[in-house]
Amino acid sequence: MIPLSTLPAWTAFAAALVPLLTAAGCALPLTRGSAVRLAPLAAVPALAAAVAVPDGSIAVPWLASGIEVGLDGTGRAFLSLVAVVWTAAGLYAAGSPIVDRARFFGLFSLAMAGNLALCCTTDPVGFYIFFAMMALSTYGLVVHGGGEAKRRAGRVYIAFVVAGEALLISGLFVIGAAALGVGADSILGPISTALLLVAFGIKMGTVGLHGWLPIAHPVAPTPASAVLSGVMLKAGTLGLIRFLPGGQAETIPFGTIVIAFGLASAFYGAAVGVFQTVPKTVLAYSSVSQLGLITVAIGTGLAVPDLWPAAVTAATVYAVHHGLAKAALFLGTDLAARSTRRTPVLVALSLPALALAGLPLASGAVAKIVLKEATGSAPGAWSAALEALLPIAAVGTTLLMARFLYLVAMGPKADRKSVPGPLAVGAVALLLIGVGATLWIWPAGEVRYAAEKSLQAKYLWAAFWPIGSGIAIASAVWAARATTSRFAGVIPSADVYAPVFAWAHGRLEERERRVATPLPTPATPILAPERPAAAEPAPSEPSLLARAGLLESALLNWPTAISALCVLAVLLLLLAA
Amino acid sequence: MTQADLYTVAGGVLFTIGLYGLITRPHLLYKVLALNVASGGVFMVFVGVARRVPGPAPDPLPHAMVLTGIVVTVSSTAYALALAKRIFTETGMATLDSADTMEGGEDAAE
Amino acid sequence: MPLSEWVGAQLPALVILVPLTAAPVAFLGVRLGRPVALVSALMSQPLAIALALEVAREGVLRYEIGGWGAPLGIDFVVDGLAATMILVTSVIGLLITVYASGYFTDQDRYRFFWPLWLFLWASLHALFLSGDAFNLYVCLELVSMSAVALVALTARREALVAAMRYMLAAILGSLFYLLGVALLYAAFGSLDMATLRGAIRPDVTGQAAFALMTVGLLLKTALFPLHFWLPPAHANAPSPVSAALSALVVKGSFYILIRLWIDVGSPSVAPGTAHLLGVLGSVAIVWGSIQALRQERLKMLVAYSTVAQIGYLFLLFPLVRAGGVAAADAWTGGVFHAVSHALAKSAMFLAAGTVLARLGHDRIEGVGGLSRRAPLTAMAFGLAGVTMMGLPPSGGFVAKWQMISASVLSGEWWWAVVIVAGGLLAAGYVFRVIGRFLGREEAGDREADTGRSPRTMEWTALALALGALVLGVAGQPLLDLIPIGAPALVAGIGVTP
Amino acid sequence: MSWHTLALLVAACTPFLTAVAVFLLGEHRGTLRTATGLAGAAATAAAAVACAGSALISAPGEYAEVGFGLLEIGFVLRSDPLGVVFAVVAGCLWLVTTVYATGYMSRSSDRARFFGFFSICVGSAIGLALSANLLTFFVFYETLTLATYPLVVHSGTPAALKGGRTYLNYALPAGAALAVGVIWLHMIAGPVEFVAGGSLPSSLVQTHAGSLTAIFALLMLGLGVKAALFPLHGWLPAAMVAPAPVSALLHAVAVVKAGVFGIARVVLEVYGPLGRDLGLIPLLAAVAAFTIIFGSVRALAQDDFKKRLAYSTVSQLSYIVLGVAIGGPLAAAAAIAHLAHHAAMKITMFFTAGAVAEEVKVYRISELDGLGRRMPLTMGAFSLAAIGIVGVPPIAGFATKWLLGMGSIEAGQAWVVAVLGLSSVLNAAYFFPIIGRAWFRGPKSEWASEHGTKRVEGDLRMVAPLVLTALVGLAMGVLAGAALSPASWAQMVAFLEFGG
Repeated sequence: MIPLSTLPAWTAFAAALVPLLTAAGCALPLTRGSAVRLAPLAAVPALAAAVAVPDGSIAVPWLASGIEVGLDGTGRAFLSLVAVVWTAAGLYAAGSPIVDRARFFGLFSLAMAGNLALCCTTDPVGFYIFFAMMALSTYGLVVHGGGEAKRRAGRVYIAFVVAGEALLISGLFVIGAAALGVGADSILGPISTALLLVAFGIKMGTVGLHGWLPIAHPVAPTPASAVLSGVMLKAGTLGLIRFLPGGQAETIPFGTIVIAFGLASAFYGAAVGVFQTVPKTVLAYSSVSQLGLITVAIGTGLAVPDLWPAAVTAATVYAVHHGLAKAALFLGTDLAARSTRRTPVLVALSLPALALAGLPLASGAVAKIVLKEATGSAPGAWSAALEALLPIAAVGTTLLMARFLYLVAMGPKADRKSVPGPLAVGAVALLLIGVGATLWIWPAGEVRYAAEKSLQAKYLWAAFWPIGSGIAIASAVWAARATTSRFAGVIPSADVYAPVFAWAHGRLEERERRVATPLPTPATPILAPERPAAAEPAPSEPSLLARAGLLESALLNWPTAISALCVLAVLLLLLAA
Repeated sequence: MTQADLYTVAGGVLFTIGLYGLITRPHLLYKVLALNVASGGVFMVFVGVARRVPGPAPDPLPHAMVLTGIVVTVSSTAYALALAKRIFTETGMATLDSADTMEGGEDAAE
Repeated sequence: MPLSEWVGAQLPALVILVPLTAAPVAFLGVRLGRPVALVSALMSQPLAIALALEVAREGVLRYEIGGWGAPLGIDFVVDGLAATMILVTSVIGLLITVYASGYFTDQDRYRFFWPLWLFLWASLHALFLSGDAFNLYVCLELVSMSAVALVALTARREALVAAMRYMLAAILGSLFYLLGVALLYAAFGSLDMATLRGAIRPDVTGQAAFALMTVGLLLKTALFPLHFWLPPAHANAPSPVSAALSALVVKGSFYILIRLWIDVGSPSVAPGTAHLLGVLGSVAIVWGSIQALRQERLKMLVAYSTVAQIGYLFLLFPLVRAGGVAAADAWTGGVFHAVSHALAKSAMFLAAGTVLARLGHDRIEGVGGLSRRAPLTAMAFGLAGVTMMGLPPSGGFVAKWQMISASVLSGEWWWAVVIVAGGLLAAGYVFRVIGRFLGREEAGDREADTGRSPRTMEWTALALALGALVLGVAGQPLLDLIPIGAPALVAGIGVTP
Repeated sequence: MSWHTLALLVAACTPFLTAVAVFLLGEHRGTLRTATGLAGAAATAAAAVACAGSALISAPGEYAEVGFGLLEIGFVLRSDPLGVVFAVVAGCLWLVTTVYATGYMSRSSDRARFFGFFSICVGSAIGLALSANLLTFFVFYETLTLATYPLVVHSGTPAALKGGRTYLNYALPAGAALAVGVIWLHMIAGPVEFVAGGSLPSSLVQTHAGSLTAIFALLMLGLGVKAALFPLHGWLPAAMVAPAPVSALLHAVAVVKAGVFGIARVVLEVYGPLGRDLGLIPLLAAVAAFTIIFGSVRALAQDDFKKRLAYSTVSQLSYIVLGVAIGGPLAAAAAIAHLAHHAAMKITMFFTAGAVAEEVKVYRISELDGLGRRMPLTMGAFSLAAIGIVGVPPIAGFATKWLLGMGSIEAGQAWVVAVLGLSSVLNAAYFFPIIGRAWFRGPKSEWASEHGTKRVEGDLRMVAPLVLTALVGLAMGVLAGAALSPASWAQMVAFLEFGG
C-alpha cells in the first residue's frame, strides 16, 4: 500500500516513464505499429503531471542504488519545457518521412523517457540513470539513417558523451558519499565541483568542450536535432542547478572562471557560427552561444553565494526560453526546406530568431531581464563588464540569426513529394506559441515581474538597439556579399576540433580496414576449421631433454650402475663411521 | 687377529672380489658366478661372527642363517642360470647390455 | 574356541597363509590359477581389514609363531605401519587379480602368473609382519624371486634381459643386506627388531652394518642412481605385474629401510646419512620426472614416474631427524605417500596395460583420442595422475601436505621446494599423456584399436585411481592408523620450534 | 539432519553425483543424460538458494556446517553469507548454462565427457564457495583447476591443446604456490577457518610479520592466476579456445571468480585487519587497479570476439579485487556484489559470442556488422549486458560502480574514482563499437549473402538463456536497493565483515 502522501511524487515519476512503454512497444513486433503511432504523444502525461502534480519528493531505496523521485519548482519548469519540446518534436517526426520508424521512435521514446525522468529525480543516482539513458539512446538518433558522415558524427558524439558520463559519475560519487557523511569536508568537495562543471559543460557545449555540438546537430534527423539542442543540452543546466553546492562560500573561487567561460562561449559561438554554411550548424553554434549566457548566470550564482537562488531562476527561465525557441528553429529549418512556399515559414521563424536576440514581448526579452537582474550583482568589475558585454552578445545573436535565416532562404528548392503535413506545421506552431506566451503565463513572481518590466521604455530600448545594430550589420554584409561571401565556410564546422577529429577518424578507419582485410595469419578463429600446423624445424643441436636422455643411458649401463653402487656404499660407510 | 677375524676379513675380501667380477665381466655366467663368490664371502663373515660368543661352542644362530642363505643362493643361482640360458637362446648373446633391451614393448596379451 | 575368535587371534598368520596356501594350489592346474587366485584375493580382504581394525582398536599386536617367542622363535609385530601396508597390499592385490583375470586370456602361456603372483603376495605380507632382520632377508628374497619370475613371464627377449638385470641387482642387494645383517648380529647379538631397539648404541660395527644394509635396500628400492634396473623391468613386464612391482614390491624394501633407520636406529645419530638419502631422493624426484618427460612409451613413462615418486619417500629421513611434530608429520606423510602412490601407480600401469591391449603398442604419440574410445581408462590414468602431481583431492596431496608441513616446521624449507617442483614436473609428464588422450586421433589410430578392453580391466584401474583420490578427502582413518605404535622419534613427542 | 545441513550437502554433492551419472550414461543415451544434467543443475540451484536462506536466518557463528576430519583441520562445508553468494551464482547460472550448452553442443561429439567435467567444475566452484576453512577451499580450488583442463582442450585440436598447455602453465605453478602458502599458514596459525572480520590473531603480527607477508604473497600468487591479475592473466585469453559454454560459465564465472572469491576470503576473513597492519593491502589494490586499466587497453586491440570478452573479464575481475583491497564496508560490498553482477552480464556476452558463432559462423568483431537485424534478441541481450559492464545505469554494473566509488571515498582512497572513470571510458571504447556495428551498420559479411538478413535467432535453447541472464543483469541493477538483491546482500555481508 503506497501512503497517500507519496502519491504526487510517484505520479510525476510514473508519468515521466510513460515513454518507456512506447519504447518497449517499438521493440516488440506485435505492438510495433501502435507504439510508433503513440510515441509522439508519450510526453503528454508528463506535461500533465508538470501542470497538475503538487511539489514533493520521496526516497525510493529499493530502486537502483536508492533514488529520490518527485518534483520541485526547478524540476517542474524543466519538465514542462522538456515535455512540450518532445511532444512538438514527436509530432513533427510523425509527420516526416523518416526511415525505419520503429527503431527511430523506439530510441526517441527511450531518450524522451530519460530526459523527462531526469527532471523528476532529485538525487545523484536517479539523475545519472536517466541522464545516461537519454544521452546514450540519442546516439541512435544521431546516426539514424546510416552512412559514413553520420557514423563519424555519431563517433564524435558518443566519445564526448562517454567522457562526460565518466567525469559526471566521478563527481557524483563525492556527492553520494557526502550524503553518507564521508569525504565531503576534504579536498574532494572542490574536485567534485570541478568535475561536475566540466561534465555538464560538455553537455552544454561550453567553449572548449563544445566539439560534438556542431558535428552532431546537422546530421541528426531534424526532430532529433530539435530535442537535442532544445532540451537535452538543458539537462546539463538542470544538473548544475541540482548538484553544484550553490549558496555556499566554497563555490566562490569557481564563480569567475565559470563566468569567463560563459562569456567566452557566448562570443565564440556567435563568432564562429556566422561563418558556417549549413543552417543547422549555425543553430548549433547559436546554442553554444546561448548556453554560454546560461553559464554566465550560473557563474554569477557561484561567485556570489547569496545570489544563487536568483541565478537559478535566471538559468531556468533562460533555459526554457532558449529551449522553445531553438527547437522551433530546428524544426522550422526542415519545414522551410520541405515547403514549396518558403516565405511564410521564414516569417514565422523570425519570431523565435528574434526572440533569441531579445525581442520585446517575446520570451527572450523576459529571459534577458531575469538574467541581467542576476548578473547585475556580480562581483567586482564583472558587474560592469557584463552590463556592457551582454548587449554585444545580443548583437552577435542577431547576426547569427540573420545568417541562419539567409541560409534557410537560400536553401535548395523543395521537393514536391515531401511537403510537410499538418502534424509538422502544428508542431512548429505549438513551439511558436510557447515562445510567445510561456514566460507571460509563468507562475513564479519574479518572472512575471520581469515580464512586465520588459515593457518599460528603458528595457525596450535595451532590447531593441542590439537587434537593430545586428540587422544593420547583417544588411551591410549582405550588401557587400560579393566580398563577404568569400568568407563563408572559412571556419570548418568542427572549428578547432577539425584536425583532431580528422586524425582520430583516420586512425580508427585505418584500423578497421586493416582488420577487415585479414592478414595472411589472421587471429585464430575460435573453434573454426584449423589449418595444418607448420612442421617444426629440426633442432640443430640436441635439446636439454635429449641430453638428459644421453646421461640417463650412461647411468643405466651396468658397470656404471654397479660402480655407483660401490661408491654409494663407501660413502655410507664413511658417513657412518 | 683371531681366527674368527680372519674369516670375517676374508669374507669381506671375497665379497669385494665378487663385486669386482660382477662389474667387469659382461658375460652372464660370470656375473652369476661372481655373485656366488660374493655370497660365499657373506657366509664366511657369518661364520666368523658365530665365534663372537665366549666359550668353546660357537653361536649356532649364524650357522642356521648361513644354511638358509645357502638354500636361497642355490635356488636363485639355478634360476639365474636358467634365465641366462634362455636369454642366450633368444638373443644369441649372454650379456645384459644388448642394444634393444630398453626399447620394444611387452607384447599385447592375446 | 569359536571360529571367529580363533580367526581373530590368528589374523597375522592368516593374512600370510591364505595366499601362501593358494599359491601351490594355483600351480596344480592350468585352469585352477585364476579361480584360486580370485578366492584367495577375496579372502584376504576381510582378514586385512580386520587386522587394521584390530590395530586401530587395540594398538600394536604381537604374534608369536607357534608360541615360541623371541629370541628363539619368530615374532610378528603388527603396528599401524604394518597394518596399513597389509591393507593396501590386499586391496591393490585384489584389483590386480581381477584385472589380470581379464588381461591374461592365453591361459596356457601365462599359467605361472597365478602361483607366482600369490607367492609374491604372501611374501609381501610376511615381509610387512616380520620383526626380525634375518627374517626380513628371507622375505625380501622371496619377493624378489617371484618378482623376477613375473617380469620374465612373457619370455620376450626384452623382458628376459630386463628380468636378468633385475635379478642380478636383486641378488646383489640382498647380499649387501645380508652382509649387514651379519655385522649387525656381530655388534648387538640379536636380530630381533624389538630387542635391537633397546640394545642399539654407537658402535663401528653396528654403523657399518647399517650402512651395508642400507646400500642393499637402496638398490632394491631403486633410489637414484641405483634405479638402473627398474624402468626396463617395470616397463617390459606384463602390466598387472608392472603394477604390482611399482606399487608394492619397491615399497617392501623401503619398508625395511624405515624400520631399520627410524624404528631400530635413528637418523638423528647419523645426520650425514639422513641428508645423503634426502639429497638422493630429491635428485630422484627431479631426474625421474625429467626422464619420464622424454619417454616415448607409456609404460616407460610410468616406470620413470616410479623412479621419481620413490624419491619422495626418502625425504622422510632428513625430515624426521628433528623429532617432535615435524617428525610425526613426516612419518605419516611419508607412509601415506607410499600408500597413495601404490594405489595411483598401479592404476596407471593397469591403464597403460589396457592401452597396450587395445592398440598393440603403447607409444604415446599413438594414443590420440583414446579418451573417446576408452573413457574409463583415460579417466583412470588422469585421476591417478592427480596423485602423482600431489594435487588435491588425492592421497598424494595429503602426503605432500604432511611432508611440506614437516619441512616448514623443521626449518628445512628446501625439501618443500623439491616437493613442489616434483609436483610440477609430474604435471608435465601426466598432462603430456592426458593431452594426447583428449587430442585428435591420428590417421590409423582408430583402425589399430582392437577395442579389446574388458570391463574388468577398465574398472579395476579406475577403482584404484579413485581409491587414491578418496584418500585425499577421506584419508583421516588411515592417517590415524599409521602412527599407532610408531617409533618414539616420530610419535609426535617433543617440542618443535 | 536439519534442512540447513541437507541443503548444504545437496548443493555441494549434487554436481559431483551428476557428473558420475553423466559419465556412466555415456555418449549415446543423450536424452536421459540431458535430463539428468538438467535435474542435477536444478537441484543444485535450489539447494544453493536454500543455503542462502539458511545463512540469512542463522546468526553469525551458527551457520549450518557439515564435514569430517582431515589433517587436524577438517574438511568442512558451511553456508555463511559470503559463501552462499558465490554458490547461488554458480548454481543458478549452471542451470541456465546447461540449457544453453544443450543447444550449443547439440552437434558436437564427446558430450558425456563435456557435461561430466562441466558438472565437476561447477561442483568444485560451489564447494569452494561453501568451504569453511582454507584446506577445504584449496581442495576444491585445485579440483577446479584440473577439471577445467579437459573442457579447455575439448575440441582436441592442436590449437585447443596449446591453449590447454598455456592454461596449465599458469594454473599449476599457481596451485603450488597456493599450497605452500596454505600449509605455511597452518604451521604458523593452526587451522585457518574463515571468520568474518579475519581469523588470524592480531598477536601474530609481532611474532611472524615476515612469514605472514610471504604467505600473503604466495596466496595472492596462487589465487591471482585464476583471478587473472596482471601479470598472471595470460592464460585466460588462451583458454578461449574452449567451447562457448565453458567460456561463459567457467571463464566468466566459476573458475575466474574462484580466484577473486578466494582473495576475498583471504583478505577479509583470514587476514582481516592484519593485512592492513602489515601494509599488504595497498599493493594488492595497486595491482588490481593496474589490471583494470591494462585489461581494458588490451581488450581494445582484440578483433576476436571471445578474446575481447576475455580481456574485459580480466579487467572486470580486478574490480572485485580492488573492492576487497580498498578496505571498507562499501567497497567490500561492491566487490561481493560484483561477483554476481559481472557473472550475469558476462555470461550473457559469452552466450552471445557462442550463439553468433554457431548461427552465422562469425568469430570476429569486424564481421558483426548489421547482426542486430538478423539476431535482434541475441544482440539486444548482448547490448544490454555490454552497456551494463560499461557502468551505464540502471544495469547491474552501475550498482557495483556506485558502491565502489563511494566505498573508495569512504575508505579515504579517492584515487580509485579516477581508475573507475578511466576504466568506464575504456570499457565503452571497446564495447560500444560492437553495439554500433551490430545495430547501426549494414550487413557486409558472408553470412548476409548466404543467409540473407531475415530475422532468424539461433536455437531457442541458446537464445532463451542469454535473454534471461541479460534480464537478470538488468534486474540486479534496477532493484539493487531492494532487499535480497545481490547488492543489498553484499552490503549485509560487508557490514558483518567490518563489524558495522
